[in-house]
Amino acid sequence: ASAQSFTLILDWFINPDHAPLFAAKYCGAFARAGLDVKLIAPTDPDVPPRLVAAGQADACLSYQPQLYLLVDQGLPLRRTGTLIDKPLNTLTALKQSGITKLADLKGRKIGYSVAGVETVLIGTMLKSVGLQLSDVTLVNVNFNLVTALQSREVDAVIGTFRTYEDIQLAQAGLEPVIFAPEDYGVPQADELILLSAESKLKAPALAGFLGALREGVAALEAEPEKMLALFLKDNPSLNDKLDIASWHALPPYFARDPAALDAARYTKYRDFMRAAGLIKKDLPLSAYAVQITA
Amino acid sequence: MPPPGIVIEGLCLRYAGESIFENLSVTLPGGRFSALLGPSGVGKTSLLRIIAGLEAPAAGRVYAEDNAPLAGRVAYMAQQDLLLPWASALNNVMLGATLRGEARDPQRAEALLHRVGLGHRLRALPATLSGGERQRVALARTLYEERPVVLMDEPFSALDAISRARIQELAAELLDQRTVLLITHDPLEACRLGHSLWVLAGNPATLGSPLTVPGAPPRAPDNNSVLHMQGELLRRLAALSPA
Amino acid sequence: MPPPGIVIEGLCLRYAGESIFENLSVTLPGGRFSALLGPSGVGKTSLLRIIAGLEAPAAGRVYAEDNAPLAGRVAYMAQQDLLLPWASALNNVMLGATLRGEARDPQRAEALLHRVGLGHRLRALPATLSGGERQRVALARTLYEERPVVLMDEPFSALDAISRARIQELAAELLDQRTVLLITHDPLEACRLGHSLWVLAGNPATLGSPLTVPGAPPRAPDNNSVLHMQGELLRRLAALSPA
Amino acid sequence: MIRPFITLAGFIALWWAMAAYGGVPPYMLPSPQAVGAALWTQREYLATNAGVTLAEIAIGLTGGTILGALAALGVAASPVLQRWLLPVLVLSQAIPVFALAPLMVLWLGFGLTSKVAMAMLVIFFPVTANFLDGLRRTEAGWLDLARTMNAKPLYVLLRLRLPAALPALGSGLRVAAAVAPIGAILGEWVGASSGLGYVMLNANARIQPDLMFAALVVLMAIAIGLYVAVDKTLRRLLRWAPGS
Amino acid sequence: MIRPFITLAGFIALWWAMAAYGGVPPYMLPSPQAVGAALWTQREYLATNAGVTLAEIAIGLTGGTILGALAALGVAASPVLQRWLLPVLVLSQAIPVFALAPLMVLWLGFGLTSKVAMAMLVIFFPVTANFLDGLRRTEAGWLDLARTMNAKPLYVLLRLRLPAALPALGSGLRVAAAVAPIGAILGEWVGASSGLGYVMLNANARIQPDLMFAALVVLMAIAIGLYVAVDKTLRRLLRWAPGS
Ligand SMILES: Nc1ncnc2c1ncn2[C@@H]1O[C@H](COP(=O)(O)OP(=O)(O)OP(=O)(O)O)[C@@H](O)[C@H]1O
Ligand SMILES: Nc1ncnc2c1ncn2[C@@H]1O[C@H](COP(=O)(O)OP(=O)(O)OP(=O)(O)O)[C@@H](O)[C@H]1O
Ligand SMILES: [Mg+2]
Ligand SMILES: [Mg+2]
Repeated sequence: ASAQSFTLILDWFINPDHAPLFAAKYCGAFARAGLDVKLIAPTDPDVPPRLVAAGQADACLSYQPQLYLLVDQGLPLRRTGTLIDKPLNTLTALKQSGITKLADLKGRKIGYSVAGVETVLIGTMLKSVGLQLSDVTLVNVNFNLVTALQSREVDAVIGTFRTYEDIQLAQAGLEPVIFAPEDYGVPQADELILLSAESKLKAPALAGFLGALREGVAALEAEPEKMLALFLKDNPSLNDKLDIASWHALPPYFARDPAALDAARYTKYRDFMRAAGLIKKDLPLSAYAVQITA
Repeated sequence: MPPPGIVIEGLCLRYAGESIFENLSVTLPGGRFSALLGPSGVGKTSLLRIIAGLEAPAAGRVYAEDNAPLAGRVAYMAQQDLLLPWASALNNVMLGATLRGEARDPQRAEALLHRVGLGHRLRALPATLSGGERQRVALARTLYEERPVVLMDEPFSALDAISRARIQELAAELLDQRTVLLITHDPLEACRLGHSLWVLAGNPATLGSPLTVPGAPPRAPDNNSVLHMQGELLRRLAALSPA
Repeated sequence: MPPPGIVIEGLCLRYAGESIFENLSVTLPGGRFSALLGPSGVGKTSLLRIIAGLEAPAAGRVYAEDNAPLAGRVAYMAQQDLLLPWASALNNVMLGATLRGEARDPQRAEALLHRVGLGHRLRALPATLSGGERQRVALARTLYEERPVVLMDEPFSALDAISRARIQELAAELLDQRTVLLITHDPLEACRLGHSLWVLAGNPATLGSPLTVPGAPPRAPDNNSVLHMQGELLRRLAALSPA
Repeated sequence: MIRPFITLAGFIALWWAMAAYGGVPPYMLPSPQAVGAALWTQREYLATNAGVTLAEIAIGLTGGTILGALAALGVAASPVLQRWLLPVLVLSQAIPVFALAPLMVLWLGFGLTSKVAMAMLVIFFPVTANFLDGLRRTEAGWLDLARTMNAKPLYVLLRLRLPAALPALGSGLRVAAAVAPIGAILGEWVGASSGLGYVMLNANARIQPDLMFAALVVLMAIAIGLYVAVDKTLRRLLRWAPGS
Repeated sequence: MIRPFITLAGFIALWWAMAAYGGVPPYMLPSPQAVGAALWTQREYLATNAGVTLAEIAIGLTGGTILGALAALGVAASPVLQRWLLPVLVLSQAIPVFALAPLMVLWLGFGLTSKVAMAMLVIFFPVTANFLDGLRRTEAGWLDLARTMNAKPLYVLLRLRLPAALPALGSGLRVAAAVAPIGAILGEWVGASSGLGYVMLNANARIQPDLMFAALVVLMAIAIGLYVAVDKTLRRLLRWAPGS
């Protein structure tokens, strides 16, 4: 029988975060599962979930905080898998601007890319060191976090990844000062998760996909250099110092078992979102996250 | 249906409060040449445009003696040539057929251009024609329409004396038996072509009683009655225009 | 510097390979009226434009008898009125001053418009003027320039006989002692205004020897020499134009 | 006077039908009711941000028009300038906003200036291109006349070619008026903390489609209002030109 | 023939000076050398993606022009259409791409269609607006003449008003040609895996300024080429109009 097509919309451009997906392809796991997987990169991370909800794709990558907003608004979506099960997001400043601890941000400018939850994250983090949101100036710098920081237009940015921008800043000879949200009162969250439409939860393709993805993670762990070589061959524009460094920094963050659901973590984060007023409903776990079993 | 006479009844025209003519009434005889003369700015073009249905009078009306609507039976040659700059002389002549979506008759158009002395410039764009040549293309365009009623606003003003005489004869031949109203500043032209001559003058303008010229147009320029009428016409014009 | 004569030497003009005139040579006398007649399409306008420096001849040259450059000493009135649609009659008359960045003289412009019979339409936009009125504004604009050399292309063609006579007198008065070249289709006009009359005819066109009219313009229309010359001119024109 | 309301009603009906029966889920196209509710409950928030965007549009449109008109005049005045400036003007239209945004912020900061600059960049080109076309299309007879009058090029440009090109400038202004709102939104792209574009980005990220469309409705109202105002003004000013 | 190269050299010199001495850090404005190197090493990658964008531009420009011309003709032909279509056309210009992109993908999928649709949306409006202005500005005398000739409105539109409006359509086309590249880039916004816009967004997101500027250089070359081609063609076709 010919392979069944499975369309996955990524969260963003192809980057080393997606390594397990490529590894699953290279080790033949997708083919073994009878899947012809198509990866589509969007330019706007907010669009993929809507397209999945509307049935335009089988699954997409998104972020855990986003999941609550989506489901709260009534989008028929569920978290079905996890690609990266640790937070990558950081609040980053430069040592050059004289910031060594979070409290130093008082009276400073913080840049962010609009994603919906930044103000709450920053507010929570500031509160843990006795500051308030009104003690800082927030500037939307859109997709130019690093540039804004480098050019000193802002003193800190939120939304940088410890496996990417923070490495980049170091490579540029700067000294990033990194504050992880989970160290400052924000609950642990999965960074990169897999969403599917409610109506497609029972599709065998999805279970097959998750199984193959698990093989991909294992293959990546077994032969990181071989996978990297294949990845760079497929994506020659990623063949640079930064992406290779990122590739090597990422493995500890990938979920070993993509299907596994940490119910307590999801419930705790829901409470956080609810308390912050970001969602209006007391969503039960089953309304937004499921564990798919093959 | 023979070319109808045109009845003008109680026509008033005002621009920005100023009265051009008031209560103008006259009947242009069907199948004949009427020539209209009068000082510059008196309202000749305006009258022609009202008859052509291009301008609405403040009061009064214009209709055909046979009571059928005038629209569609009138060919109009304006004071400007109004040639389309992108179209050849030939295509400009056939404009009416083009705009009605009818089959065009290039043979007839060519023949007309030949008759007005432009047989060698059929494909010329208007920008490459002289003033008089442009006017002759516009005339050919008007004649191509073959309408029973023909309104012409100074149609020969850009022509030299010799071409003018020749084209007058052409017009008299091709427009024979039509109802023609011809605005002209040339008394000789009026006398050569017109069955009846009207002088529009005054403020507001009024039409005097018509002069009638005996004989069939085109009359020879040295024809006795033409010379006599020309003198009479000049006297009238001189008397009517303000000192 | 008195108005210079204009020397035309070996002028050739060709459009798209067709020759309009070849090796045309003539001297227009300084301080005098020259009238140029000829059949439509013969090349009168082209000649005027070459003299005005608006067109480059294929060969030959045009220069002032005093050897100073002609540019800047010529006023040119084209066959079209070329009024600016957004400017009032008054502003159109003063266009030259405006475009040279000079101080404008509304009094003089107003006086000129009065003289051409448009004193009551000073602020009118061109679109609201009749054909003859527009031509008179263009004439006023030409006269406003006060140049020693004046080139006019059928300047009175849209005027009725009476206004025309009056404006001819005005032109004769205001352009006295200037070097004037006037294209006209009206033999009477040529004879009333011209010191020398030229006929351009033929293919390629040539200039015959000039007719000289005695007496100072404007001559009375019934002046004996005017009538005589008019007859002679008509004969020449008729003889020169193709059958 | 009643026609716009009929159009509006028809438009809303169509929208409603599409939302209700067109198979378009509410998170992509919320119902008119939901958007209406958002318009009402968030009216102050929307009004404040609309004010910011309006200011950007106003300054951007004014600045863009002035700049565009000056550029066209400059290019028309001098063949040298034309050779150097025109390619740069054309190029400026091909630069995507995300390529320019960082430079804008570097040079102009995150304040109003960078937004207005981006808006102007979008607005000025239609103005320049149309006006320039108009300036080049001056009736040849007029230019001949000007030549015999010994006219100075500067005055020919300002008193003859410029007024003759006003209808063409008008066309450019109409296009500019229509793209001005998107110009301001693009301006907010470089990083803003207020304005309708910011509201939309934010609502989009927070999955609040009703708020996003409410902001869109406000933006469109601004767009239509602007277009109508510009159109009316131009018709009034250019009454001498045919068809106005 | 040599002038464009002087312009180009001047441009590069200016860029180089700005990058070297202008205090603009390389992560915002890489040096010409770096961009040149990227152009060379990534030439295949750039060429492939430029091909995709070129196809989008070509289809978008053709489609946008046809659509814009038809819209203008429709609006000009029928006052009823004008009342209904014109506001919609104006509104279409005020919709930011991120509001429209999801709907486009929903309706047209991820393929070429949705990209071309977005590109057309950007391109068609200048065409429509300018052409419409031209169609409305027909010499009154010609329309009078047509009336006395008993002309059919359709033929008046097609054989009189349309040719008379071609210079105005030309202005619109020039603007369209200049915005077409950005139209294609916006089209790629709806989700692409190839095209210069994708390359740029990608390089931008991954902070590879030299690659981003290399793609930008290619895009600009396309833009200038397109503009010059359109301009030359229009001048040839509209020789009867003054100033062409
Ligand atoms: N650009 C051009 N290309 C080709 N032929 C042209 C061009 N301009 C003028 N001609 C031709 O040159 C000839 C002379 O034109 P010109 O305008 O000088 O005539 P004219 O004597 O002024 O005629 P009229 O009395 O009708 O105004 C005409 O036959 C005209 O068709
Ligand atoms: N739109 C308008 N607004 C105001 N006045 C106008 C308008 N159109 C024409 N007029 C005036 O009406 C009068 C009559 O104009 P019309 O064109 O009918 O004159 P005419 O007799 O044809 O003159 P000519 O022999 O000079 O062509 C003129 O005085 C003119 O200025
Ligand atoms: Mg008249
Ligand atoms: Mg002539």
